Amino acid sequence: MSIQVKFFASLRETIGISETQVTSVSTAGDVWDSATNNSERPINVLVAVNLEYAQFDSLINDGDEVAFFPPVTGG
Amino acid sequence: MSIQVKFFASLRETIGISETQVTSVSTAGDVWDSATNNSERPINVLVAVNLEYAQFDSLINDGDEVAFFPPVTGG
Amino acid sequence: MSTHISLQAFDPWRAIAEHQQQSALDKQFGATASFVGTMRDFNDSANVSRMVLEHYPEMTQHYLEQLENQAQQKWELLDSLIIHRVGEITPADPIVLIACWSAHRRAALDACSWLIEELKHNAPFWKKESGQNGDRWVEKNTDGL
Amino acid sequence: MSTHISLQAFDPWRAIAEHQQQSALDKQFGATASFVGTMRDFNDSANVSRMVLEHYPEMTQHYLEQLENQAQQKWELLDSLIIHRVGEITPADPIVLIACWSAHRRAALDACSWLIEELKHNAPFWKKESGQNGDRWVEKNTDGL
Repeated sequence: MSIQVKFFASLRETIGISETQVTSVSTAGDVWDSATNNSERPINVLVAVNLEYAQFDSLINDGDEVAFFPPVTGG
Repeated sequence: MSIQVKFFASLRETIGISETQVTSVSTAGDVWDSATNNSERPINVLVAVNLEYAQFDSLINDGDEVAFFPPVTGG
Repeated sequence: MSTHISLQAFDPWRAIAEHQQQSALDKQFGATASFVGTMRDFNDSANVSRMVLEHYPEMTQHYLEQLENQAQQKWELLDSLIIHRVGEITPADPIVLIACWSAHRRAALDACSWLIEELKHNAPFWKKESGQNGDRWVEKNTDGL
Repeated sequence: MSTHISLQAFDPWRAIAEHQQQSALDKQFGATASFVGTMRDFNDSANVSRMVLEHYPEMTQHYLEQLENQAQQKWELLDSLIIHRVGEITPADPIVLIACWSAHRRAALDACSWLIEELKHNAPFWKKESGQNGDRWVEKNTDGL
């Protein structure tokens, strides 16, 4: 399987990558662990799967896009 | 004493006058009676004394302006 | 704070832009909320082709200025603008504009919503509609729903 | 319904006027409510001279269109428009515009208020401010008060 992973804003800068790919994951939490090399997950990180907000225990399918980002500050 | 009296909108048309003067009144209700020749007062008539909403038992002083009008429909 | 009664048609968006330019608000406000009420060509199903808006000029001005003062006391507004049309009005003409400026969004939004409700319920304006069924005074304002 | 992400500065009042002209709304709507969020030159007391707005483009578009759909389901809206700026922003620049059109006032006012709250809480945009103390990511949005 191939999962597209994206990081945004301060999280992108902290992690040091904006996009990567991972394989062999079952949940969004696994995606984080795999993409960040098991970095500690800040408590306020948000996750979206295929452009929709999701949970860290949400199941991931082949071809999904998973994005991690800090609290939003638009508007 | 001299009280300026005004009628607006549908009430102006019903009463048939837009401005008049009355004397010797003590309340806004007296102003209505005097200015309309004791016409029956429609239940929804509003009254303003010196540009502020008032009651029909509000006391009237010499020089006051008293206005009667139907429910407002602006905006 | 500013209240205008307009005998002519007005462009609400241009009015907001011009008011903003003329005031010294630049770079201090973070939020602008506005409401524009426009004449529709139907009301209670009878076609309406024209409308005359009557008002009580001295009280209108006094009442609207009081409203703006009250809004300033209730919310942290940096500025507000009310324009209300009177006289002969045709469909699609703007009738009323309310605009509120504040540092943060809730003040502007809540004040704008409050101002239009107060104006609708109490400001001394009266609409007389002309349509295929002749002229008639609008009897009361709707609750906005 | 329309959602735009704008890389350039935009004039919110002209955008509303143009949207209204292009749509077939004429004579049907009685109410327009709008909200404009503007960059202020101060935030948490540190002078801010510039800002960069980052977003998650695909999700932003998707999220804002969903919001407009939800608003249409919750209220009787005739139309809505959302414009959000991204990229480099300087003080006094408009950041976000929300406009709602309806027959009666409460739908437009309530939908507009709801849309800006939802957008502020959930739309994937992030602000990075530059000022005399260097650059910093804004950590969270205020509650609007």
